[in-house]
Amino acid sequence: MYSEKVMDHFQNPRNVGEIENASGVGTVGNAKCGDIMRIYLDIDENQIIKDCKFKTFGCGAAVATSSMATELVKGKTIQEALQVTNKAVMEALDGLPPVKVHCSLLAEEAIHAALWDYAEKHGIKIEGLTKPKSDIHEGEEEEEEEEY
Amino acid sequence: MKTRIYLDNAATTKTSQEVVDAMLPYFTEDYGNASSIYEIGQRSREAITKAREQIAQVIGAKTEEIYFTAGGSEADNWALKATFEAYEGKGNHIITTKIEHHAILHTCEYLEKKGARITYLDVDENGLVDLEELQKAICPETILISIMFANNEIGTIEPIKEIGMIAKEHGVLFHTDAVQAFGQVPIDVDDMNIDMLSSSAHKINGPKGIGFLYIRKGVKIRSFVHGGAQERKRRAGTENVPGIVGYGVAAKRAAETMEERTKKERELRDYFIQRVLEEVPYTKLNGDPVKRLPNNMNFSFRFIEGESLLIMLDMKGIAGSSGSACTSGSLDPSHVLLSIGLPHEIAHGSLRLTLGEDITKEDLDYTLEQIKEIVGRLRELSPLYEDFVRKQKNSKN
Amino acid sequence: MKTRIYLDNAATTKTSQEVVDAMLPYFTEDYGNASSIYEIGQRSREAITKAREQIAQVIGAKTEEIYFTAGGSEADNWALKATFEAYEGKGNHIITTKIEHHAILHTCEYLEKKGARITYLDVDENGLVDLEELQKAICPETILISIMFANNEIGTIEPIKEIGMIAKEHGVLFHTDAVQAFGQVPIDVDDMNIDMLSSSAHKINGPKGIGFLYIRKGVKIRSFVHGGAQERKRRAGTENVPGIVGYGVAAKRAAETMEERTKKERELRDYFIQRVLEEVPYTKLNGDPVKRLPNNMNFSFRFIEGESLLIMLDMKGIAGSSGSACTSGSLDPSHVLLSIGLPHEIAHGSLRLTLGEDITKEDLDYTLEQIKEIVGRLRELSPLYEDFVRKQKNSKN
Ligand SMILES: Cc1ncc(COP(=O)(O)O)c(C=O)c1O
Ligand SMILES: Cc1ncc(COP(=O)(O)O)c(C=O)c1O
Ligand code: FES
Ligand code: FES
Repeated sequence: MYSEKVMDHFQNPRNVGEIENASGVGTVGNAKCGDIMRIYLDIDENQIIKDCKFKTFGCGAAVATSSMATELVKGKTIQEALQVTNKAVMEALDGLPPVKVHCSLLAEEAIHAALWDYAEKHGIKIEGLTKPKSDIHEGEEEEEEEEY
Repeated sequence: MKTRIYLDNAATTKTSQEVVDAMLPYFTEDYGNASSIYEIGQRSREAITKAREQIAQVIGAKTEEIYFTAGGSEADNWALKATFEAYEGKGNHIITTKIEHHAILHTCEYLEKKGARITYLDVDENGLVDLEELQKAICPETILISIMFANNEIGTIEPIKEIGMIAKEHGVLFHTDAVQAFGQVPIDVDDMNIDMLSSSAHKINGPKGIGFLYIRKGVKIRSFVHGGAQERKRRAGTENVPGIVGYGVAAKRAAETMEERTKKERELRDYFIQRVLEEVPYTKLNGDPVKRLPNNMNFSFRFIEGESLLIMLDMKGIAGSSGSACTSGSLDPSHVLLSIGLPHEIAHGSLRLTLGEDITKEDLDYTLEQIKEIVGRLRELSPLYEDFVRKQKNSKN
Repeated sequence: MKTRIYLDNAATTKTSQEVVDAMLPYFTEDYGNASSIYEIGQRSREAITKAREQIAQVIGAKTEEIYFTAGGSEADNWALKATFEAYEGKGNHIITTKIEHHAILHTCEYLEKKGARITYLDVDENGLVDLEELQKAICPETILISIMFANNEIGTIEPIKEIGMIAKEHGVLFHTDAVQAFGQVPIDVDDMNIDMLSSSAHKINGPKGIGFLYIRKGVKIRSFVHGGAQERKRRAGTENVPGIVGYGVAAKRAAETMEERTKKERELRDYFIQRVLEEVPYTKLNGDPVKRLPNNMNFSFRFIEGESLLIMLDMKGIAGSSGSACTSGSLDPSHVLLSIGLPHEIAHGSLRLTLGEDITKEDLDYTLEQIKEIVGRLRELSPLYEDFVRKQKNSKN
């Protein structure tokens, strides 16, 4: 069901944990499946993400995408981190099964939420970042609802 | 890693070698059409008759009251849809529960579109229906009560004899989905006033793709699959002779070994439940502790999510299943766990382990060690656990 | 006497050893639930995917258009009942023929009670539908044309491609019961504009109790068996993994051997037909002599009754079948033979022999000798024959 990369990141998740006094923390939940993800960012004065940690209550895909997302944003600038979309995370994991696409959205949203928290704490505005929803109801990838 | 410890026997079981051996001649030797006149077909017919007897005996039915289907789902669909059609002159009201299998629930939803009125009874925190609620729900339009014998997720055994009595007193038909109960607990359709009963072979070490619907003589029944004259003109389709033969042997075997097997299973079950509850903190047993299928164990581990737990157990060679439905095409948590009152996030962290005849105490000890370690690791990952620990710390300060 | 010459392959076939061997591991080793997440279930899932591919290929379909059922009857029931429900907004008219299998005809009768209007097309003396009649029958309320690919009794192959064209031109769905044709004649659902197609494994040396319904993508379809999320949420029930695997192997095998096998069968068939017509007086071939299934031979022997003939053949080790329906729960003679214009008493004296892959010329020679002798003996017994002979004598005088 899952690719080898997904299984690897699931079994050996990178960057698990908390950051004391983090620059930004974002927690998002997926209303669809009830899963929850939290991302901690440590951002330096040059707006570079020096460290990133996560905690996830969710399925295998949710754990793997969190792990991969933290890897992808580490060392990046804020602007670069904004480019880490769920599609980028999925690609880096060699894909996810269709019913699991929504799990990768959690990772994207959690990063955005953490960045939003950082921006609010520091009274700055990040170009291209809108206030993330804490509940994700994505419309895409929805299977056609038919009568049975 | 190859599965070493298979603890998902409520989903499906290994077909026992004895069953396979009994089936084999009907593939390549006695393969004739059981409805035909010639000698090779007659051998098929005799084999079907024998299987029907073996099965009827297990539930105290007459052989001609057993109708073979393609499995439990078809039997459930048939019982509900055909009763709704045959008794539309009497009424359109059906009573069932919130914790039925989807084969019942989705069929009920379908019938609602066709004009049926369905009462879905609540269950208590152990999964038991309330007999008074049932009594109150019955009205003159009630044509059928369909309540499962035992629940497939939490293992709770419903008070079937009492339900049968109530149904009889009110002159309402009683169907029970006994897919999980057949071969696991004693069933007597007369003593329990059961009018229809569904079962599926692959749950009792028989083959997949074969089941039956018991229909008491006298119940007006319509066909569900129309066509040829098989199954007393009630269920069309060339008979699945090997499947039927295998089912017969599996049923006979299940009945013969029931007492000893379930005694052993109950012991193992209770041993394991006790150890899990003692050794894994923040854990809850789901389902009734006593009125429970001998092979069912269902736990909620707080702060963690079921799929992750399942996959990690799988990597250790242990196959279980989860209340989390991420696996089955729907992302909603189990309707059964929600019905017994679990909050979403706790329902999500559930694990069902169901014993089979080969499972030993050592298997369970190994499984417990793995669960302890994995639950620990997943809690380290869990933001819910983090919040919980923080809150506890704060409240101590 | 043990059956030595099995000539009832249109009823059911021997499951080939290769098929059984492919099925076996899925009973006792890879028995996991295909919908589950763990590794042993995944092996089941992969096996199902492979079988789906093997089958889809035979008819030029996409894998996700193949939905497994318990057999041909369920597939037929599903196609008709679900189309009737899903398209009730468009109309209630279904066109079929008088010579369909009971799985279609009895389902149509059922639907008539639910408000469907059914046109049963006539066929000519060879069993062929008239395309002009079909055209004329189509009206704005027509939602479905269901015409069998090849007839199970007389072997006539219908002009499916032309029917598909007509259906397409009129924007009407086209279902074909290909239970007898699948694996015997080339089928291409796109080229032939087939929207739905039924098939059953046990007709092509696969196991009993498994079939499929092909449903073209885009066709609105409702479930027939409601419940779990199997078969893309369209057909509930734990997957019959061994059955599906066996079906896949049987389909692949049938496709690969089709050309050579049916060439040989056609030769044997025509050889036998010719000899019977030449050597047994007052005998008629039923069905089209050319547009005919390669393995089908159907004769009417005047003045005799089919059941007696069958039993006597059986005593000589030959298994065939009869248009006489004494065997199938009804005493009416075959509706197919009546539809092609046979009078009752001639329809009663019919014999269907259908070839399988092991049948040799020697087998047929032996069969012919037995037929000659038995038909002779039965005619000696027959008052009809006596009358006939007397009449002939008188007319000579
Ligand atoms: C033309 C035709 N349709 C449908 C069926 C029904 O198939 P099954 O008996 O596998 O349900 C058969 C065979 O019995 C058949 O020959
Ligand atoms: C209680 C219950 N009812 C019905 C079914 C459906 O049986 P099957 O999958 O054999 O159709 C199952 C198992 O899946 C079950 O556990
Ligand atoms: S995060 Fe909910 S199913 Fe994956
Ligand atoms: S005489 Fe026996 S069936 Fe007609």
